[in-house]
Amino acid sequence: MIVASLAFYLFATVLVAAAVMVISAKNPVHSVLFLILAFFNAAGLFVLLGAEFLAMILVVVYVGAVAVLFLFVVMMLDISFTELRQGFLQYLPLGALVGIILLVELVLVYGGFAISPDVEGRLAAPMPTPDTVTNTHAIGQIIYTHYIYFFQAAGMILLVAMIGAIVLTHRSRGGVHRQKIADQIARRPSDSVEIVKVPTGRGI
Amino acid sequence: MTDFPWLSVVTFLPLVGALFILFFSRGTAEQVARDARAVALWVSSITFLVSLGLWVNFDVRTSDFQFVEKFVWVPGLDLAYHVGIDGISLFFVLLSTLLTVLCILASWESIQERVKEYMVAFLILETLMVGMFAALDIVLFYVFFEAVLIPMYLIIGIWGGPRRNYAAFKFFLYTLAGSVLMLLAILAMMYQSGTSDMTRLLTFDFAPSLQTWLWLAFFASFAVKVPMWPVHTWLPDAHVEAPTAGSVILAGVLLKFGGYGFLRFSMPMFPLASLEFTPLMFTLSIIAVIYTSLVALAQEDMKKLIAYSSVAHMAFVTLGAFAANTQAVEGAIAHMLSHGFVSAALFLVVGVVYDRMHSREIATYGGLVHRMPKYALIFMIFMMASVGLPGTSGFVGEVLVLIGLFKANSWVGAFAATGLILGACYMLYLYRRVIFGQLTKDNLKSIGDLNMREIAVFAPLLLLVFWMGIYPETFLSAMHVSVENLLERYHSAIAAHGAATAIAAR
Amino acid sequence: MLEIGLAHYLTLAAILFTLGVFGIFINRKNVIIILMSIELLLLSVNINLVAFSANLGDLVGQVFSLFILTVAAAEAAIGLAILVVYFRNRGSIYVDDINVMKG
Amino acid sequence: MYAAAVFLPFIGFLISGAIIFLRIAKHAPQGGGHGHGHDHAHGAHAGHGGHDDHAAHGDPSLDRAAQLVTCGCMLLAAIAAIFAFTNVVVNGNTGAVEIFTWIDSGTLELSWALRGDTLSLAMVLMVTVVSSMIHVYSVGYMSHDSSVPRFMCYLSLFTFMMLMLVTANNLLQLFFGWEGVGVASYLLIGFWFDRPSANAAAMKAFIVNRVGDFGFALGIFATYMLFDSINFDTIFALAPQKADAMLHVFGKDYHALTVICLLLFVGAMGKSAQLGLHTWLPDAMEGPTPVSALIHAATMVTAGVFMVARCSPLFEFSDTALTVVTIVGASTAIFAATIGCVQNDIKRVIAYSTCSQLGYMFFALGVSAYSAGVFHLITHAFFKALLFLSAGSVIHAMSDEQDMRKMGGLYKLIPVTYLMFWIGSLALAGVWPFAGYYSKDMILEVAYAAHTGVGQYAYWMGLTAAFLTAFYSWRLIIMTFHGTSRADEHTLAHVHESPKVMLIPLCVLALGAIFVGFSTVDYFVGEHYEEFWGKALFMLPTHQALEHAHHVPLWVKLSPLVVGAAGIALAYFLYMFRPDLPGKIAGAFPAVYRFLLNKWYFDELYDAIFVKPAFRIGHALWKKGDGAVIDGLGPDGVSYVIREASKKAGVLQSGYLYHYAFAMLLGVAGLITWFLVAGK
Amino acid sequence: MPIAVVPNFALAAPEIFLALAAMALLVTGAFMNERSAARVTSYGGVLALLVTAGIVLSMNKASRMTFGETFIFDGFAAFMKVMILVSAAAVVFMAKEYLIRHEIDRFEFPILVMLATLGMIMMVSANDFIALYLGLELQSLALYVIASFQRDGTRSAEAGLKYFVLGALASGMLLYGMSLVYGFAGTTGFVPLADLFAHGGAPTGVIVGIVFILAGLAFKVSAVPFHMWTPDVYEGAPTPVTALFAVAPKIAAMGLLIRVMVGPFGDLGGQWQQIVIFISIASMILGAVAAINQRNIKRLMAYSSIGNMGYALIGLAVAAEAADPVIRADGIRNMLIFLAIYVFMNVGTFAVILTMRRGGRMIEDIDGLAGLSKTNPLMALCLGVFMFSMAGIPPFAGFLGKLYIFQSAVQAGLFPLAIIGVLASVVAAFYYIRIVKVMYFDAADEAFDSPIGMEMKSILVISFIFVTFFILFPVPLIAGATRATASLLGG
Repeated sequence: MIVASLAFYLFATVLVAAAVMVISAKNPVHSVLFLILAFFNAAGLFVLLGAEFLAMILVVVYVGAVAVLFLFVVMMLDISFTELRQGFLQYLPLGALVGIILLVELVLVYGGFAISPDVEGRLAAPMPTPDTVTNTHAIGQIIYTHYIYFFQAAGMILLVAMIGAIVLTHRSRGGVHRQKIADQIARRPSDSVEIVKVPTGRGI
Repeated sequence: MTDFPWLSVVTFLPLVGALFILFFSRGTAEQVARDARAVALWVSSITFLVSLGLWVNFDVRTSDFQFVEKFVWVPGLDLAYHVGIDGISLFFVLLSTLLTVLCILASWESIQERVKEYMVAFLILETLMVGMFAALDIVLFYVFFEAVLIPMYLIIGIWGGPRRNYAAFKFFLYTLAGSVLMLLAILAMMYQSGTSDMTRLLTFDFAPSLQTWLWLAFFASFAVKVPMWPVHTWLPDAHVEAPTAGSVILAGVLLKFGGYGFLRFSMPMFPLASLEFTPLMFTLSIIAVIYTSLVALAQEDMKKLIAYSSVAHMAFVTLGAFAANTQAVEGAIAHMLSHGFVSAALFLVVGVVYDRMHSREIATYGGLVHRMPKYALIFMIFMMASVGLPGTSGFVGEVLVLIGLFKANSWVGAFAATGLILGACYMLYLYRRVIFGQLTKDNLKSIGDLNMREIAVFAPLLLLVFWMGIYPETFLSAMHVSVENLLERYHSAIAAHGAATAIAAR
Repeated sequence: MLEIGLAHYLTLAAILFTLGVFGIFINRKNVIIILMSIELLLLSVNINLVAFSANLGDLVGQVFSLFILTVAAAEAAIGLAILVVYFRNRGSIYVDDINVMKG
Repeated sequence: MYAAAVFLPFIGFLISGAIIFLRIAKHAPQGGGHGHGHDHAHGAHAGHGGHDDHAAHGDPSLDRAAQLVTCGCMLLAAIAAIFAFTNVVVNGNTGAVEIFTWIDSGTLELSWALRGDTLSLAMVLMVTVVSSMIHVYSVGYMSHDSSVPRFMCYLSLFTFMMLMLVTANNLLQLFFGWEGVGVASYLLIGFWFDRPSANAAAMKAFIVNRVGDFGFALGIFATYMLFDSINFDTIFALAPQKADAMLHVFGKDYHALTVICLLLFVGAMGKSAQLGLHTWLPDAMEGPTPVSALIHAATMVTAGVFMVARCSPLFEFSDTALTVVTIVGASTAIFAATIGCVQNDIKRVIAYSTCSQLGYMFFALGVSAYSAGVFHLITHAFFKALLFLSAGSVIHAMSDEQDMRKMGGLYKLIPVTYLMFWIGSLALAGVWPFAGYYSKDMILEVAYAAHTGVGQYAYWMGLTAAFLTAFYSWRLIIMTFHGTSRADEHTLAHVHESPKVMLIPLCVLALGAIFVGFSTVDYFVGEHYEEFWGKALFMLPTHQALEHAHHVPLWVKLSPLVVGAAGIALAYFLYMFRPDLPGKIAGAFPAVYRFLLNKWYFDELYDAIFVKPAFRIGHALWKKGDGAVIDGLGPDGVSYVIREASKKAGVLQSGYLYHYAFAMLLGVAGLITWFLVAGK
Repeated sequence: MPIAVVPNFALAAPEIFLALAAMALLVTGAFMNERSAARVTSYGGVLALLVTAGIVLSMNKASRMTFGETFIFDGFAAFMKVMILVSAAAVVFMAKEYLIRHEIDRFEFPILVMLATLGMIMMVSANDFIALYLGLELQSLALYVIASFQRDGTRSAEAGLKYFVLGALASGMLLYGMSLVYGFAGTTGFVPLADLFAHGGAPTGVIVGIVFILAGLAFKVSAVPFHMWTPDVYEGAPTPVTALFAVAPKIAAMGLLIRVMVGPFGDLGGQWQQIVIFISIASMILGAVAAINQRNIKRLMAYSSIGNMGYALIGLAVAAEAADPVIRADGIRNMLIFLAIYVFMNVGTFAVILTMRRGGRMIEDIDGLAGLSKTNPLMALCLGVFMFSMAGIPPFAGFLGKLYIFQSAVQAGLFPLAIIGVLASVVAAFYYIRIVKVMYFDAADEAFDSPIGMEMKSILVISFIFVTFFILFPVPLIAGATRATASLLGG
């Protein structure tokens, strides 16, 4: 128990610290790296909560893909970091005040936390005991059956993301020769060959 | 002929004419303009003639609504196309149809740009005006009441003077602001009574506390329309900038919406609140009479002067309506009619010289009688009618209002009667500066007198001014029963409430 | 204190959420950091959901969280794409520069 | 017959009106410059009025037609009036004519109708006769004017309105005529619309009259409030019942009839130019002289007297009202007479004289001697019209000169006019046996015989005024006709006696001024009083001034004659024999002289307290009230505020992402806070 | 837990069809040559959207659920879906010409619109928070992309960026709220939530969650204070995209808002009514006031839509008042009527804005309309009618919309809301009629490019006819809205 508590505090502390660094680091590359750190710690928390699958996904998908994507873009955009202006503290007091009020309110809400009665009866997917079914298995079992609709919808979202990314960033660069198969096949003699009758004695 | 849909024909004939002009005029700009004028004149004249049929077939012995037509329109809200007229609204319908003809005639030459649109706007305006006076469904009423803003806004804005934008916006927003509150009141009334049928609303007893609010909301709308002090300032601006015919309609008919509204809605539907607010109405109207008369005295612009005089004159209407006795109420209606003739005519009078000189500044003129004796005569007659000279229509309304008002409250009557003096001051002063004196200004030396068309515009108004001044019974007799009915309703509701509170007190 | 309950997680999530929001409006430097702040926001929600899920013994929270991760990935992709487009046009990603349109 | 007398002038008006437009049509303006008949000379002829020889611009045949029609109608009307008068007064028929309903609203039922009692018919007779004479006179007087038909037309209109006034059967119809004559007077005073002074005078006349009408109208309303009717028959019949009634007006209960009578009397004051509301009358002399004769001497200005007499059944029940009438009348009589003594304009002298004479009539009414007042009204109509027309003849002769200081020595040049002036002045001064003697004497006697305080006041004031009247009358005659001429030669060369068409009416009126008095005195105020008046006038049995007047001490009877003679003598002394004295006297009392010359500064006073402030307030209300306050707080202010708010909103919409995000955060935080703090 | 029975896919037929059609067109577009691909996907997209609408109309409108109660199809969903689909189709139809002129006529555009629309119709059928979230994100992501579709334009990119960042923040708030509700109630399904709150009480956590959810959804309907993105994005996005923003997502988000607020949280109305009233008032006022200074017509329309959403929210505020079920139902019904009319007016207006081209360049300045009444009277007439209608002047449709909304407010006794609403409408009328002024009163500028495309003309005519003559035949729409409401509330 102690171990779990200590682990929680460790992860939580690092998570918060990393999050603070994400938003305050001067160099965006550092920010991304702190973000990755934050994700790792969050994954640790997930494990503590028994959500191994999500923890794994977080590391694999987030750290492996998303965060790296961030890093990639940061590098690609080639920003001279020294020029970045500092306006950070200007609005801090007011912002901090509002943020802290919000935080306090949220925490207050948790103080009054009480799970509503008869929650058992309403649960859509009660957690199976880990002894019989693993977390991953359990999720897998419902996600393709019960939640097929969500699953498909998520697919559509990814499709949109794909189309979107292509539409926005894909450019056919000029000066690069490529095969255009459809054009090549559709080509007809009349498109490219011009038959010119040259009257004798006049030249072209 | 009772099956003949008189009212709908009168209401929608102009609209048909407007559509006809809109879709069937082809050719060069000149041809289109000529056709538009002709069609508009024909349509409005026929409409006027048909509307005379209303009068001919009108039964003066009953206070019921006549020529009633009713078709359910929106079942959910219980809205209906429900029209009909009684002795109070009859003449306003006729006034609208008559003035439209005159307006079209008066614009024959002065409007040279976008003639087609102009005529369409006027014909649509006529439909809306007639519809407003004929509506017996409160939402239908509101639709017509409010829709009038559109053509009028365009008329002021397109064909108006140099500050037309300001004036058009002021007119539009001011009146809109007033009437949206009325819309809320209408909705509240419908919710309370469960109907939008005015014939039923007229006899529905709203709770006294609610009446106060409803009355105030309706007041917001009608007071702006009338217009009452201190919400009158849109009127001078709108009048000054509007083209002649626009001012004519504005003064001749649109201002009557307010007076008509007080009589049709505020008094019979909220009698208790009306009684409660009578001192307010009196105070504001009295201020209007004196205040605007003094302001009129200081004017340098002819139209503005007449516009201010309209405010003062319409204050008599509100005074009369809320004096709540036979003479005052009949006087208020008669005064509205008379004001419809006279102020319309006065704006036409200004329009005549404006067409020639393109100035409304009083200082531009002087000594016009030398070149324009006919004009001077006509101006004189309408000026005297405006001043309320006995024998003209202005007198009948004014004296009836005052006589009733004096009976209701002698102080108010006395203050209102100062309008007799002040009105004479500013009108005579205007007349003197424009018409009399030597003709010294060079550009006036070739100004021409009225032509036949202009005389034709004034002739019916002249006739009416004297007719109504000398034999007003023609008009009064038709409204007697309806007015009595209105007052009966008003006083009995107040008496019933008095009795109820007396019992409660016991 | 040592007993780690739901409230601990929720508080942590609230702190993260606040930091995420903070990151969005306190940041004057760089749009990418804003995008990262959004990731923090979503992370806080995930922590919330997983904590609730564990607490309630209900898998729905985790499933929800899973979909949020999916969407977040898609969102990041599109966000970065838009950012690239923006950078190509303006040659800058200073937050202060993003105000051609205002009023 | 009766209706013919009333409506013939109207027909004349209509026809001559049509002629005006025929003329305009014939001389339709072509280009600039002199177009039609209304053109007047500029420059040298400016202010030349009726005599500029622009006849060329008129159309002689149409002018002639207009003159013939209007005069013909008037003469016929006068004849008809004589028959009607005989029919009613002598034969005792009821002359009432009902025409048609006018206004019918609730209990207010009015008809157009002609009232047929002695008072009406006497007035009709007087009006038609005097008016027809003046019509004829005008043919000559206005012969050189460029708008003859218009003048004739206005005259006829006026006559018709006056007839409507005197024949009214209800208060509102009376008011119709009342205002109608006001308009006609306005038109006629401003007849020479080229002259700014004429236009100003016309306006002033109308507006001052309107002030009176304001009171009159309130009086009518109060009457209706009390009696539920304003028909004369009804209210007169009910008046005794309501003698002690109280009326709740102006927040209090007042004695009903007092209120009504005082209000009505305000109207009479306006129309009859009584003290306070008299200022328009002298200015009205801007009109052509026949107008002054007809309107501002013989008829219209006496409408107030007529009205009070007409309403005698009401006034009788209000001692307060009668007292007020007496005081106002007496004060006006003396006040106007003082001013008359120093004026230099020939017409203004007569105008103030008129004002003064009207004062006499009123205080006669005030002591309940209605018949005496009306009697003086009738006689005065003749001799004052005569005086005015004679003055017109003088002016005509002097090429439109009105200032007596530029006249003198005319009696040889225009002897007939001189004679007429004498007759008129003798009548005015109340010298036996001229008409004025009978009526004025009677008035002073009834005032004395009233045996009341105000009666004594009226008597003494009247007596003093009689002295002054005689004085200024002969001052006028002497300054105009005697001594050496002070006119320039050019003018003097043109002096000529008026044509016959002007002299004949003068003679007719002179006959009236001589004979009307003693031939009718018995009927009006004498032994045939009862049978003559019938029920037209009403006196309470307790009001015995008229009866007592026949029994006053001899000195009272003689005193008017004595003071008249004294006045004449003084005038001769000062102006004939010691023409240097008046200037010296004036120099000795400069303040008094200026005070009188400036007409007690009434005009200046009104200008300062009414006219100028009205314009100033109007301007202030317009610019400051409407412009700054109402528009400023209202539409313009609101739109300004909204536009400013719009700008602020635009500033908030800064374009910065972090501001937007912050707004969202604020929104959420705010909503949650609201919920947590207040929402529960 | 039991293995779920095979779900009833038929209820999701419109979604499935649209998704398939989108993918089919995507494939088609990818393999065709660029020029014709754009045309094919454009017309194909319009067709697919309209067919989807047809499918919706043909379905049984009884209220039924599927996918484990996470998806609901009822009359309300059908009503909203038809509005969304038709307006999206209209926008795609109109967009073609614009896209060609701006050389962004890429075949992906119609597909992205279709996918966004798919997200929208999923939103209005959502019966579970996860379904709601996924639908919303599908819509949002597609919209982020098309907002920056003109990728060579600074403005478009900026619009996309702003929309994206703020949208993501809003999603975060929404999610946070959902997580709270889930945690405190133990479920994400609307049906069990409704059961849970049937007695009216709820833990504070749920209420705070509702506030967050409201904030997130308020962002989507651009209600104050979550509106800040709207003007900038409207201005920056390509005009057809702006047109889309003004209609379809607004309808969807409103539908979602109604679904969520009167569904699971319906019985907590007393708790959140204040919030809705607040954002409604704030939106009406800001929409009216802030627009006055605008010179850019797209920005103006942005503020106009903010204001209009404020009016629509009145209906929701009324629906929160659960005292009288009839009034409650009327509130929602009147809101639907209002929205339908709003759609027509906006589509028509944007059709005009899309034709504002001079010398090949788009005109966005309001003054560019100067003298339109002379250069193109019919278009001026149409725009004039739309403006008067938006200002709520009878006899145009917009008047009836406002009439119905205010009727509800008055019936529910929400007088402050009603009074502020009508006064704000007066202020708003100022800028609407200012456009009329520019067209009719001002001196004529150069004429716009002509001819106008057939697409624009037909859309313009249809909206014009609707807006003008709606007052004569309001019954079909009212009846439809009544049925939709009944099906929503009847269960």
